[in-house]
Amino acid sequence: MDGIHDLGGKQGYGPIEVNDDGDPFHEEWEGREWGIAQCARTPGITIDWWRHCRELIMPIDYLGRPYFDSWAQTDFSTYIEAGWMTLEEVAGGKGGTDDAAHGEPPAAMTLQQVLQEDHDHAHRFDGDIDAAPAFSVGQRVVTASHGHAGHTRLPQYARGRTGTVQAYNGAHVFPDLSAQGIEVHQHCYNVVFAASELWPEASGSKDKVCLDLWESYLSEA
Amino acid sequence: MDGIHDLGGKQGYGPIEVNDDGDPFHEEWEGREWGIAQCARTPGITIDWWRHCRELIMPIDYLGRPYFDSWAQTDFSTYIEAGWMTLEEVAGGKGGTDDAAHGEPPAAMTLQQVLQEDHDHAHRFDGDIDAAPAFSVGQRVVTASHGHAGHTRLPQYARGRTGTVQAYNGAHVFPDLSAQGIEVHQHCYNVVFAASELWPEASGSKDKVCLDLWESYLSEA
Amino acid sequence: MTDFDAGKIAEIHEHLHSHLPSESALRVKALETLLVDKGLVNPQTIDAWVEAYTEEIGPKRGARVVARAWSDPEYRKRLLEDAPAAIDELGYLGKATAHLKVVENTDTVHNLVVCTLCSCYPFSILGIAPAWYKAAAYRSRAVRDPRGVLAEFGVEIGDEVEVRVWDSTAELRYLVMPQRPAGTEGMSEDELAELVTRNSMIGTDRVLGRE
Amino acid sequence: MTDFDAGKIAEIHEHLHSHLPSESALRVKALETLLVDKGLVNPQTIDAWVEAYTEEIGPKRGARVVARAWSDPEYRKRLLEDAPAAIDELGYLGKATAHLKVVENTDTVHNLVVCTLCSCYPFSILGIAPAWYKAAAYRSRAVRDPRGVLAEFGVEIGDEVEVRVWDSTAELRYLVMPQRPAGTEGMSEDELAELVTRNSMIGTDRVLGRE
Repeated sequence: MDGIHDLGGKQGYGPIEVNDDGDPFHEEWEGREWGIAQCARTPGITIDWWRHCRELIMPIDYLGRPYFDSWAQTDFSTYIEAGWMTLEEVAGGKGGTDDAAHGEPPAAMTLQQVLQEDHDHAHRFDGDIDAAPAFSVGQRVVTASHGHAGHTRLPQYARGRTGTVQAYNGAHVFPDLSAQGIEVHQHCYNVVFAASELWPEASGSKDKVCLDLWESYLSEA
Repeated sequence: MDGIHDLGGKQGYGPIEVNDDGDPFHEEWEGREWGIAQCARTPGITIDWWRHCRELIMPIDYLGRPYFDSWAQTDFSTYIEAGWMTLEEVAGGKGGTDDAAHGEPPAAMTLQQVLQEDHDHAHRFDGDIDAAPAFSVGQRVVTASHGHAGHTRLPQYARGRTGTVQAYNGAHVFPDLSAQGIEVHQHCYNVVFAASELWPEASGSKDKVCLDLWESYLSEA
Repeated sequence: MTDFDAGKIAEIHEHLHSHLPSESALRVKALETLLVDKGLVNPQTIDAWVEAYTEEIGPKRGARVVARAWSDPEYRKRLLEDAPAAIDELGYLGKATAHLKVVENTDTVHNLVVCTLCSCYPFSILGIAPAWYKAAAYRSRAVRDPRGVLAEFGVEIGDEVEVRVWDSTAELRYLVMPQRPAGTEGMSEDELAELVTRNSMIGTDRVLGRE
Repeated sequence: MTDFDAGKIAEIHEHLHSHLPSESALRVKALETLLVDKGLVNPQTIDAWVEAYTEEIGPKRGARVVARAWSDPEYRKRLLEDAPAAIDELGYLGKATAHLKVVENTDTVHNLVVCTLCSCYPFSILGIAPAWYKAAAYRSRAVRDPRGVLAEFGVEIGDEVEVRVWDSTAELRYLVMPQRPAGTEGMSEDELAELVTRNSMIGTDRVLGRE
C-alpha cells in the first residue's frame, strides 16, 4: 500500500536525533513491549502480515507515537483480529467473563531458554523452487511502475526505475502473498541503482542505492 | 518537495467524514484565522511561497491539527521569517519592547469594503510570453519522472505518466519559481490521464484524471 | 520582506511545534493579539471578513449560477465559454474564481473536483470549503478511488458513466454544473436554485431534487 | 486464527485510536495485563527477553565479529562468504541474522544500512536498534541524502568515496564492516573490539579509534 510507512525519500521530517546513549530500552514499557512481541504471536501469523498491520496504523499515530508503541498497537490489532481479545476487553482494560478464554499460562522461560530460542529463531526465508531465475547478475532490469493496495516491499521511490542485478539471493518467501497467509517462494535479487536514477539532487553523483527485490517486481530493461 | 502534503493516491487515511452542516466556520477561531489570512500578508509574499511554507509544517502537525490551524501555523512562519515578529514574541504571547515595531493600525474595513476587495482580488495568473506553446491540444505528453526539493505542482502520483493535452490554459505564473519570489510565465495545459495509467486498481476503467500542468513538467510522449 | 528561505521556515515550524499553546483557539488568539499589538491588522477588518464569508459569500452564489444556466441557454453558453465573465454578471467574481472553468455533468460523464496538494477551492462562488474537502481522506482518495468516495457520499455511479476527476494543481478552479433534474420544467430560477446543493457543485452529489 | 483481513485491521486501529489510554506506558501495561489475564503469556518470560536484550545480546557481539575479522584473515574470508555460519562460530546466530550479509568499507566505498519500509535490523548481532534508526528522519533521508545524514553524525565523506546505501527490503540483513584503523597493528582482538562502535556497523560512523 502507498502508506505512511513508505518513507524513503520523503521530505520534511527534519534533522536526525543523532545522540543516543546506547541503552536498548529508555523506558520500562519499551522492554515490556519487546518481550511481549517475542512471546505472544497469534497462530498462523506471518512477519509480512504483522508488518502490514503496522502499516495500517492511522498515519497520525504512526508518526506521532514512539516506535515500540506502534508495535503494541500492531499487536493489539492482530490479537483482536485473530480473536485473542475483543475491542470491549481492550477498552475495559481487563479480560471478559468468558472463562473459557482463560487458559493455563505457558511455563516461564529462563534467560538461558530465551537465548536458545533466539538462536533457534534464526529462520531463513529462502527455499527451492522449480523455475530458473529469470535474471542474471549484471543484467539491467526495470522495476514495476505501480504498487498495489496490499503489503509490498517495492518502495515508491524505486518504482519505474532502471538498475542492475548485482546478486542473486535465492528464492525467498514472497511478502505480497505472505501478508495474505500464502507462502510461495520467488526469486529475489539485489539490484543496485545509481542515486541519479532515483533522486533529482543526485545528478552527477556516483553514489548507489541497493535493494533486495523479488522477480515479479522486475522486468528486462 | 516530496512532502506530507502530496496526498493524492496515498492510502490509509480512512473513511471520509461526509456529514457537514454547511457552516463556514465551526469554531470562532476558524473565522478569526480566515480573516487574518485575508488581511495580513507580508510584503513580497506569493501564493506559492505561502503554500510552500504550509508544506514545510512538520508532518505530525500537518496531519494532526485542524485545517485553519495549519493556516495560522503558516502565517506565523511567514511573519517570523519576514521579520514581522520574533520567535521570542510568539513564545511570550505579546509584542516586544521595540516601540518602532508598533505602527498605527490600518483603518477598519467595513463589510462593503471587504466584499469589494474580494471582488477586486479576482486575480488572473496568466500573461503574455513570446515563446509559442510547445504542445497542442490532442498531443500525447509524458510527465517528468522527478520532482525537486522546492515547491512544485506536479504531484507524485502523476510523475512519469503519459496523458493527452485536452486544453491550453495560457501562460501562467510558474509556481516552482514563484515560490522563490521569481515571477515568470510558462505555458500551462490541462492534461487528461486514463485512471488506468495512474492506478493499479483502475485496470479496465474508463475513468479519467485531469491536471493543469506547466510546460517544463512535460515532454513529447 | 521575505528571503524565501525554506530551511529557515522549517526551523521555525520545529520551534513553534514546541513553543506554541497546544490548543488551536489559543494559537490563533496569540496570532491575532501579536498582529494587533504591532499595528499590522485591524480586528474590525477581521470581523468584516468573517461576516462576508458567513452572511454574503457562500454556495448560494454557485447555486444561483447553476439555476440561471439551467433556465437561460444563452447564459449557460456564456458560462461554459467564459465562466468568470458570466459569474461577474451576477456580481460573484472574486477570490479564486478569476480563472474558473465550469465542467458539465451529462448522462455519461460525472465530474469531481479535488485539490490533492493543498485545498484550492473557488471561494467567491462556493464560500469556505467543507471540512471533508480539506481533509487527508478526501484529498488522498478522490483521485484514486472516486467511485468509492462517491459511494461514501451515497452517490452510485453506473458503469456507463465516466468519472472525470479534476485535480486543482494550478490557479484554475473548477465548478461542476450538475444535471437539471427531470420534472422541473415549470420551476422558476429561485426554485431551481434551491435544488442545487454545494456538494453537487464539487461533484460529491449527482442526482438533485430527490428527498 | 487470523483472516488476513486488512479492512478489519484498519477499523481496529481507528477504534483503538480513540479508546486506548493516551500514554504509551499505559497502553503497553493494558496489553500485558490482558495477555496475562487470558493465560497467553507468562510475565517471567517477558522479563527474560528484556534481560536477554539488555545484558547478553547487543552491539558488543557485532564488535567482536568485526575485531575477529580484522585479526584473522581466514575468519574474515568466511564472514564475507557466509556471515551466518561465521557469526555462529561465536554463538551469535539468532533473530534476523540467518541471512546476514557483511558489506565491507574500503578507501573508496562507504556502506550505510537503512530500512525505509519498517525498521529491519540484525537484532542478534547488534541488539535493539537505536531510536534514530527507527525514526522517520533517518528512514526518509538515508536513501536520498546519505552524505547529509552522515554529516549530521559528524562523518565527512570525500568525493573520491562512493556511498552505497542498503535498503533492507527483504529478509536479508546487512552489517557494515568498518575499516581497521591505522596504527592498531599490535592490538589484541579484545582491544580492537573496543574500537568498533555500533554506528560504524550501521554505517553512520566511519573512521574509528579517534577520540
